[in-house]
Amino acid sequence: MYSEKVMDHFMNPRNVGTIEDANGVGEEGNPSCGDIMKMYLKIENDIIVDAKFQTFGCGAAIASSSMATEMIKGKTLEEAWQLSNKAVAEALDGLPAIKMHCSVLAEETIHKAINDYLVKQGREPWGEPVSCSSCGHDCDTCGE
Amino acid sequence: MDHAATTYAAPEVVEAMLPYFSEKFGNPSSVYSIGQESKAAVDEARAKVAAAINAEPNEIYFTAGGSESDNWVLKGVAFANIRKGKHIITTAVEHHAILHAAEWLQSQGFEVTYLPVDQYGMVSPADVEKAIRPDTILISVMYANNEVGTIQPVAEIGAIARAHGIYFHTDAVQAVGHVPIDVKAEQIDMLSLSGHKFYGPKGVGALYIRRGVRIQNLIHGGAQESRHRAGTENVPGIVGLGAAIERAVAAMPDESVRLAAMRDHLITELLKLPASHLNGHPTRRLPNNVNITFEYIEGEGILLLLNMFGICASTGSACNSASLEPSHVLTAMGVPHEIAHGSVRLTLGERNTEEDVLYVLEKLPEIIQKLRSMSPLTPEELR
Amino acid sequence: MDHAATTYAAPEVVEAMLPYFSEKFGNPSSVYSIGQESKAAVDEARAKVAAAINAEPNEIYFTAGGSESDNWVLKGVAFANIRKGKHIITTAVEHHAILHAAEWLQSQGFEVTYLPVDQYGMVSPADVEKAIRPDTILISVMYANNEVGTIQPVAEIGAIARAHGIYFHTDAVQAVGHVPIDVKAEQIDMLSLSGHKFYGPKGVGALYIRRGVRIQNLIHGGAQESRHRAGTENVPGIVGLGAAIERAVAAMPDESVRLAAMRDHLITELLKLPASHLNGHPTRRLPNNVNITFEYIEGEGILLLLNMFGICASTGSACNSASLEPSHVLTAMGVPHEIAHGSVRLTLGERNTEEDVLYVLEKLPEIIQKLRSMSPLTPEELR
Ligand SMILES: Cc1ncc(COP(=O)(O)O)c(C=O)c1O
Ligand SMILES: Cc1ncc(COP(=O)(O)O)c(C=O)c1O
Ligand code: FES
Ligand code: FES
Repeated sequence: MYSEKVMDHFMNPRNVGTIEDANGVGEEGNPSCGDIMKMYLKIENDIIVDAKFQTFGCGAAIASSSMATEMIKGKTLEEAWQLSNKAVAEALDGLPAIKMHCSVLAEETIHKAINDYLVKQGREPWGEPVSCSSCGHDCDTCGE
Repeated sequence: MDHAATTYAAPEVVEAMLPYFSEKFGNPSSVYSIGQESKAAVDEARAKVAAAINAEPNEIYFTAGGSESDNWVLKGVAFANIRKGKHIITTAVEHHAILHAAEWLQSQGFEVTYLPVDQYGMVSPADVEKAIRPDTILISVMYANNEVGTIQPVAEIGAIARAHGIYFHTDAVQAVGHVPIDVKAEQIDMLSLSGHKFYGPKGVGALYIRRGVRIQNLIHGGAQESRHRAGTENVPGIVGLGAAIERAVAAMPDESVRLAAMRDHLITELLKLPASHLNGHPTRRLPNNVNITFEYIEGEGILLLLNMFGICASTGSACNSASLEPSHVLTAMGVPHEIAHGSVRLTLGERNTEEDVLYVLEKLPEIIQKLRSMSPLTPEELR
Repeated sequence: MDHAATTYAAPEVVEAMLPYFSEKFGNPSSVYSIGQESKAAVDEARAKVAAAINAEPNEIYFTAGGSESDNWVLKGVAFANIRKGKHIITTAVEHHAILHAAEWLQSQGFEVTYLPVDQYGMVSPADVEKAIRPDTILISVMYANNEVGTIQPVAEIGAIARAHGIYFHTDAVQAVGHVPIDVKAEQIDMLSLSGHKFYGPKGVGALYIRRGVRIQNLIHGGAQESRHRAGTENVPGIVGLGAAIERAVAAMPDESVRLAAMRDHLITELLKLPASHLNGHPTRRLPNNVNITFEYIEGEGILLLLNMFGICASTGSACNSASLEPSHVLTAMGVPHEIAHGSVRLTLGERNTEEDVLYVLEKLPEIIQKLRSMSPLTPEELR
């Protein structure tokens, strides 16, 4: 059910761990399936110079965290904010429909971490995180 | 090690089925020679199934599997006994075939009591008795749980049901062929079983209905199965079911001891890992079932990594893998959601050896460690 | 020559199934490698079934056969559309799987109109239209009759149903694999089929449900078949069904011509016998169906004697052989009871040759003559 890319990022996840002096930290959990994702960002001049994650979740959640942290490293905050769950899923050569929300979780966690950084800087946060239903599925009926 | 989900059909079972696909393909309900060969084969299978649970052959009806048998019982008894009442007693830890059929009956105006279980997944016979009302028409309690392996106090519940004149059904899909069952001694009125849980074919099962039970049909139509279950008989499947059940019952005395020893070896060693807990009853459990929760991590990750090493396992029930909800069984046993997510079920089978056990014991701790090191929930000392 | 009752499974069909009993035995609903092989095989079979009737793969649900499919449609549509109404239209000549499910629904407060047929067993589309009421939720008319082979005006009825916004189901158990079917062109919303009518395995069938149709489940439980039909998938059976339907559809253009020629040869010659009548439509009939009534004698005698010569046949439908009532189909066509009893159905199959036809034409007249000479009803000139 998982692509080779997903399995690769699940088996050999990139960027696992924490960053001691992270200046943007985000944590997001999906109560419907009890998974939790945490991201640590090191941001300099609004550019993400390092990103790490810890994830409690399924294979898709771990692979999404790994891919998402890879994709935002070296990006500006604006670019990282624009990274959609669909882009993460596509970079993983797709996710099963019932697992799309795991990529949503990665997008939300990045938004949380960026806002954490902005708030710590005394700046305005950039708005509400996307909701779980943004991928066009409803968590209860994703099996369809 | 996922034999509770499904098994292969044993080679001798397939062998027994083969002639009924081709030269002996007749319709057992037809009156002439080629049909009669099939009929004799179906009757022989019926006798084998009956013998396995101490029923009479004419109390065995073939179905397309455990789910059909379960649905048949709930809906068939409900609609047939509506004059007596509309109340059904079951448990919170049944298979979804029972639970969802019961929910459907609720949508039709029936009332269902879902009995709780204790921390080991056991139903209390006293709770069963307390739940009985004048309008109770059916008590359905599974024989053994498919996720945690807990064996219910079936005989006690059977005695209570009989004393109150209420029908008692047990979903024995996980138990048949694995533990001895005697429908007479245990006062069971109806029992569901399914071929692919004991090295028989998929898509064929049976329902035992004690003579005299009032039950309507689920599948109406032709006069097959003494007019109780319509549809051209799946002759090869039925023959395979008969061969498989006979074989499983013959092997049971030795095989259950062998499996239980491996089971206990796995449990003892895995519980030595920190923050791990056994799910299900410590002693009253299926000989092949190991179900352990590892805190701070999620079951699917464990399964994927086990799979990399060629080990099949499950988290919750395989039937549920399309759903993202934590196991209703663990939830009913009071296991918190986050912890329920980290459960792994290993179910042993006839081709497993002590070598396989040692291999799991080599790989699984590494996997747990790897996933815990990635999890935000893991306490520092366990990383 | 009783291929409408059941067929053997073709050797290449059994061949295709075999690996799924043993090495590829995984549970398609489980997420890991061995299960994925089964899943791919099930999906491939689904695509083949869909292609055979011009449906989409996700509109095909596997069942345990024609009877389950028929019961599912009637009960599933009835309970799901109760807010719209409780009226169902079907015909007097349906298979018992439809008729008895409909009767059960009547016991639950639904109303059923059983449309009459003409002397050829045909339903009139005008009658269908006249029977429609504001509370009609389902029209179920079989594609081809299992006893007399009459092919119903399905496309016309489909158009009427669609125009009135009413679901249209057809029991195509006898038609699939024998005549071309296009659910889109014929505006069919649901269609039942069964593997063992076209050289596939017994105990496996399918229901096509057009996307968007409101229908409840018949077998509740696990999330199999996109949550619409619970039960561990009968993977070997499903693979066999897929292989068989693909094979039947590929063979159809030539095979239906070949069979129809043999059919017509049989009919022409047998009607030369005195006091014999064709049952069913002279042209709109299944290419393999011959159904003839011989006055003054009783069908079972004919069957027994044919059987002596190694010829299988049926009188009425094999499903009914446990019942002693004259065929409800012939009765609905206006054939008087005494005469209905003397009907014989011969249904040709792929292994039959012109030689078999000649053999029947040699034996059957003798048999008729022998029985007539014993019958008190036979007029002097026919003895
Ligand atoms: C028209 C028709 N419908 C339904 C059925 C039932 O199919 P099955 O025996 O596969 O359940 C049959 C076959 O007996 C049939 O001929
Ligand atoms: C306890 C229990 N009941 C019912 C079933 C359903 O059986 P089947 O998949 O054969 O329909 C299963 C198996 O999944 C089971 O474990
Ligand atoms: S983390 Fe729960 S499904 Fe992916
Ligand atoms: S399942 Fe939650 S967003 Fe798709």
